[in-house]
Amino acid sequence: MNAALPVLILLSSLVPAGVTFFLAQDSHTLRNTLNLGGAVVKLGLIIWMLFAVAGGASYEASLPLAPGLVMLLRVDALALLFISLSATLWFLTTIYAIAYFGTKAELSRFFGFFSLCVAATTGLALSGSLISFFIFFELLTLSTWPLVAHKQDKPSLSAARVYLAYALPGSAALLWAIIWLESATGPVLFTEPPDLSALDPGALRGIFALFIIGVGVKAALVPLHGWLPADMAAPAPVSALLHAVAVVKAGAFGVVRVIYDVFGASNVAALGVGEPLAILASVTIVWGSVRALQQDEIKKRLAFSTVSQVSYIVLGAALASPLAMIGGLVHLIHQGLMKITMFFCAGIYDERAGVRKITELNGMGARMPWTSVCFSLGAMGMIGLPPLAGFVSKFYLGLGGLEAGAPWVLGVLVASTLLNAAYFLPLLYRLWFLPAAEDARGDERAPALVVPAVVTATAALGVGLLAASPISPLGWATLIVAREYGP
Amino acid sequence: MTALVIVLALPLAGALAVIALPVRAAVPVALSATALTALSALVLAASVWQGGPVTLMVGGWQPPLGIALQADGLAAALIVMSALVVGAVAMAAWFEMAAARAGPRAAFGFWPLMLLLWGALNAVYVSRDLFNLYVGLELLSLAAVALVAISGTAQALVAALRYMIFALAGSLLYLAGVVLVYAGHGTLDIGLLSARSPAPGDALALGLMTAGLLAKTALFPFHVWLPPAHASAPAPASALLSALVPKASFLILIRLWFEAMPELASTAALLMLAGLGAIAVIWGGVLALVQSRLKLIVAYSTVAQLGYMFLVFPLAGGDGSAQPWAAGAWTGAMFQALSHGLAKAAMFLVAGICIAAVGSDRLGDLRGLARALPMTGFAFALAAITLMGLPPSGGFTAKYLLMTSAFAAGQWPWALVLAGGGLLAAAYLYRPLAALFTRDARLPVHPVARAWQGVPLALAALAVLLGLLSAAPFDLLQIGRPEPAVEGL
Amino acid sequence: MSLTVFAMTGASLVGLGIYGLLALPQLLRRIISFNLIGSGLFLFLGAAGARGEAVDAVPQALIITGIVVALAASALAVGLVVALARRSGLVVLPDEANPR
Amino acid sequence: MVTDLATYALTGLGLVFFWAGTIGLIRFPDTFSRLHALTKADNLGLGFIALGLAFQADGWATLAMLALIWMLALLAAGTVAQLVARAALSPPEEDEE
Amino acid sequence: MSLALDLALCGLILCVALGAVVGRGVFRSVIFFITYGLLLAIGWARLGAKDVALAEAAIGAGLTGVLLLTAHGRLRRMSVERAPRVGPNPMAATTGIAVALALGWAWFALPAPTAPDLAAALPLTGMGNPVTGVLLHFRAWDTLLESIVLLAALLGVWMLARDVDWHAPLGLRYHARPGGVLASFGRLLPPIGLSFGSYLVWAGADGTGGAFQGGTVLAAVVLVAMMAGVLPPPRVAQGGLRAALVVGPGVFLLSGLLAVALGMGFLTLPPAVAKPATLIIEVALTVSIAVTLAVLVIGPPDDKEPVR
Repeated sequence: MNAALPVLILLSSLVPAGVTFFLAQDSHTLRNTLNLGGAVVKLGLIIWMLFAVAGGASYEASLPLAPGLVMLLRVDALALLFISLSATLWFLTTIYAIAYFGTKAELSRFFGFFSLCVAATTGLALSGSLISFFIFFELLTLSTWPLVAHKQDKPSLSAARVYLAYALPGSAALLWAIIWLESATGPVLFTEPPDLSALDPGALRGIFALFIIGVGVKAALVPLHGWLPADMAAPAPVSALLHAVAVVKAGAFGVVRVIYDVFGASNVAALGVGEPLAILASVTIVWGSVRALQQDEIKKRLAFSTVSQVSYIVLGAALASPLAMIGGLVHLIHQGLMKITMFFCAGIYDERAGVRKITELNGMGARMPWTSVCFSLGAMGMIGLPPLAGFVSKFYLGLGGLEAGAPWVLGVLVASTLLNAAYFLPLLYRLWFLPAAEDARGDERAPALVVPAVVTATAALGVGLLAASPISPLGWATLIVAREYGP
Repeated sequence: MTALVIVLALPLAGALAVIALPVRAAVPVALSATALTALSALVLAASVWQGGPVTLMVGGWQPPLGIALQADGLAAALIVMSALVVGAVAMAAWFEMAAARAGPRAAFGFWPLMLLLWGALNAVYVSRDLFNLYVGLELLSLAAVALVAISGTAQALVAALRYMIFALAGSLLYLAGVVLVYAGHGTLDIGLLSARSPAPGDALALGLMTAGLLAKTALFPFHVWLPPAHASAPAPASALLSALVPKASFLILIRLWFEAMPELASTAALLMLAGLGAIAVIWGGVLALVQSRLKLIVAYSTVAQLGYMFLVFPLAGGDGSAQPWAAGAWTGAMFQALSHGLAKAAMFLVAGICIAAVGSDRLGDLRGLARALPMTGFAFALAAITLMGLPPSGGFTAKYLLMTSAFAAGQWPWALVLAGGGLLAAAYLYRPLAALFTRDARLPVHPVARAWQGVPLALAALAVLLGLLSAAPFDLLQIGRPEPAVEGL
Repeated sequence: MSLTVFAMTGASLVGLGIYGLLALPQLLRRIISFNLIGSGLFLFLGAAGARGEAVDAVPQALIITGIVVALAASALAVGLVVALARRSGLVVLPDEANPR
Repeated sequence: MVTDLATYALTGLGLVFFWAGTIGLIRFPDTFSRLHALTKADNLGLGFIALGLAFQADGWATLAMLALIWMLALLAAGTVAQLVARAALSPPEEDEE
Repeated sequence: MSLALDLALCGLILCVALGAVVGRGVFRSVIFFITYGLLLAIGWARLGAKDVALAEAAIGAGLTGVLLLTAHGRLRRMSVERAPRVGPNPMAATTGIAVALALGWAWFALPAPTAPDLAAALPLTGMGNPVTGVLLHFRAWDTLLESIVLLAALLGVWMLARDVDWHAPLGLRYHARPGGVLASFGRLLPPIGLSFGSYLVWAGADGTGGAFQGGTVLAAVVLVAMMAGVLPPPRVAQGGLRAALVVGPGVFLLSGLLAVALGMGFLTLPPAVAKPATLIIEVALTVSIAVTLAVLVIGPPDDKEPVR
């Protein structure tokens, strides 16, 4: 039982965070090497752990704070799935951010909070008990606030305030639910779901609702999604990291944990709370897509698309069937890859061509071919065209829906696919088929920006094409569902 | 044992030396006395950690005649916290209360008053004799009023006067209780009182003493004197006043209600105390929302944060003390006392630095200060996290323990107060945070020494560390508790 | 019996002092009321101490300590009142200057 | 027995003087005449009472103490009377409140 | 017979106290307060607590009275706005009556007196007077803290000075006519007062008296000397003054620490050396108390006439 590895993984982003805070503004090389080094070390550790876990080893590290308050880091397949996603994407986003910012001001503070945020995400993924999940969940909120408010101007500060205004009440609800549950069942560990016999079904439903509100804020479920579009005022790497990897996925991951490790799929079905959650997720999917249609800014449209896409995962988790679960989990990875690609491209358009509005995208394909190809791949993946990643997850979600006896899920999927097409195809049409305006400029002479986008685009493509192989996210997700939460 | 004597005697001796010695020797003597006492505080905590409560019969006389002093886990934890806060305040005062900046009078008066306040605090933490607590409280109040009056402005004098009136009224009510206890039982020692059969006048005595101590702890109806007093005192002084002084009278309340006369704790009285605490949390928070000066926001936040500690009474007091969750609630309240002390002192020192940098602590003038003073901004953020009770800070551990006990005891409204209070704290602390972090700085910023900025940062980091490494303080607090913690919740 | 008389006097002095403290805005009078409450309490304690056959010495020591502490507090309070009067020309707390 | 009689007589006489002094204090029109009444009558009254008590004294120490008390009272009364008179010469302020 | 005397005395005390609270002028209520203090001293004598009677007369009536008188004098000269006339306040009256009744009820509900017996422990302290025994031996920690409370109050009063006056002599300028009555009184009284005060301190060990009562008498003498212009008012910067302030608590504290160094408990005085050690402590305390009380009553450093 090697306790060092999870702590090492956590430290690999905590240490760079701690050191970077105190670096002077102009020591760029030291800061960049520190952060990139941390990312590489984390990736290496995770890959090494992948092989070890495949070989049957298990890792656990615990730090007792007070009786009943134990910080537990435990590696299970679900945790591995999420930290591998966050590690790879963090590595790429760091490269992208270094290029994106160049020598702008306040970078030490940015990269400090940047790695702190990823440390929180890793801790959240690795946490083995409900209370350590909550502690990292809170740390994530605190470390993302300065990132959103990085530019320190009026819009980004108000965006940060809106973010806190949603996040803090959410975390209060989450804490309330945790304590309400733990006061009856004692400390909840994810190793074995607690016996919920001590609480009556009404209380349990209340607790479940509070849990969903708590994590739902970050998973951007409909009534609680207001902060996501507002956060577009943040710089591109932040919105990329926030919406593809850290915050939003943490929320979805939380929903999965709550449903499968705290309550257990059978209890969720027994309590009959799975159905309303699925409906809520579906409403979010449709509502997100409709709102995305009405946006004229690229990043706003992507934000609303994220709101709807994350609810696929929630939908997958809510439908108490293994296939839906696989669809949800695999979408966690796919959506991460596709969405980060599109945010990278949006950032490149903004940085290199000064383009923010969709109307200004005319003829961009000719001038910035690489970015536009990646953007199109991402968009088509989102729509769910067959060979790409999006299709795989939607396919499994549909099967899961049928298996769970909820045929209306198919309707939702079809509707959302059409809506996705409706709000992404015009962009592609403008990119490739409309002539560019005369004064349009734009070049791709920043390889450090374009390469990460290309890498994530090819990964999104590869994940879709090679879905059948065991090491692909799909294979992995089926392994998780089979081993952890068997039908 | 000698560590306890040094902790009690050295601050007083230091104060006397500082008064007697020529002015230029004052600061070095004061700083060395502070360092030595802080060291012996740690040694005391270590000896309490290993050998259990340290008792000392002053002059060798047994309690009914003599005065017994006892440093149990709670007293040791509070002594260490006070040592850390006073140490930090001393370092900050080395910059802020220097004669060049604060004038010869304030520079002469601050150091002895700080040391006297510290001596009185340590005396009150460990004393087991009710009248000795009265004299300790009086010394504490006089030193505190003098520290408020040091800044010399008109509203400081008014604040000091109002503080004086409340403190005197509180002391006299407490004295009335002590008189009744002595008349009834012939002894003033807490240990002996708990052993004796209750006399009819005890309820009245406890009521009078509690009323007096509530006035000195500035709980809700009696809180009017605290914000102006803590806002108009110089920043290091208000750090001492807010972080430490109310804790002493709160500790006496705990000694009375949990050790001296536990059987008198009727549920109605306990609920009333916690009810006042709950109102204080809401009232302090709402008023802090509407203030426009940083020091007033932080002062009203003290009124609110003190309210949390009173939630311990219904959860762990009276017949509830035998319940399994009583230990969690009791320790949670003490964690709140410790983490609030550290965080509040850090916040007031940050306010002091802001005033030194831009000359005023109005929120409008503080805009964009974090760009010029990044460490100060970060210190304020860390302290704010502790006061909001967000993990991983000590405030969170306190809130967690109290909420879990509230749920286990089935009294969930107190958990509602804790959760709502946390959000309210987030609301009123967000305004200064946002002001510090905006970009458009209006006023020219005078340079502030980095070492000075480091002091609040260290304190705030300690408050957060208290949350991360909360296992050790948790066990220290259990030593010498009337009913040692039942393992687990 | 005479001890009861002194005790009752002490109690009524405390009551009188509390009336003075709450009702009188003039600060010097408030300080006088504080001293009245203090000495009333000590009279009560003294009478209680004298109930036994030998006069109990401990209350006397407490009372002497109390008197000295009361003097110290009164001195600081008086100093504050004079300083406030010199600074702002008020002999009452500002918010009580015009009784509502 | 005769000592008790002497004590009663002398203290009674002392009381009469005190009574006279008080009447003077109340009845006399201005400050100066009142000062006369107070210093003269009361000090004499105190002297007689001290004398009366001297008979009860059980040793030289108490006698010396009584004499010291009376002498100090005289000294204080004389000085204070002078000061009050001098203060009364300057224009009287209105009696506030 | 003595009951009638007690009743009369208590009635007088209550009337004078009532006068002090509801009397028309502030000067009038201060004078009533002083007479109240003296009557209370007689009351203490009636209760058999001679030490307390002395303390009440010296500190309660004497010094507090002087404090209030000087303060009232300065307020009158400062042309301060008059305090608003306030009618009877029913809420305050009910609170006062309630507390008084509660204490009264508590008196009758008191169980049998259980005073701790000093007889066994007193001889160990070498003190004849039990009160001094309690003050300086059994509750030595209280007395030490109390002497430091005086010092804290003094520091507080000094902090009320204006920055510009900080280096000026303490208190107002008293200008007694050189050959006048007050000047001669100021020269005549000190020798008597000094001897009486030191006698009080010396007698405290076995009879009535003690450091606090003696110290207060000496303080009064110092005050009279300063008011008579015989003794120039000191300045904060004078080392002698500050040393005198600190010597009392300092010696007391050091003796306590010395006892720890010698292996005994904190503030322990071994019976063999108890009497002389107590005397040394008492003398040091008296010096400090006398200087502290005198300087406390004089007030903070003050240069010019109060200008507003």
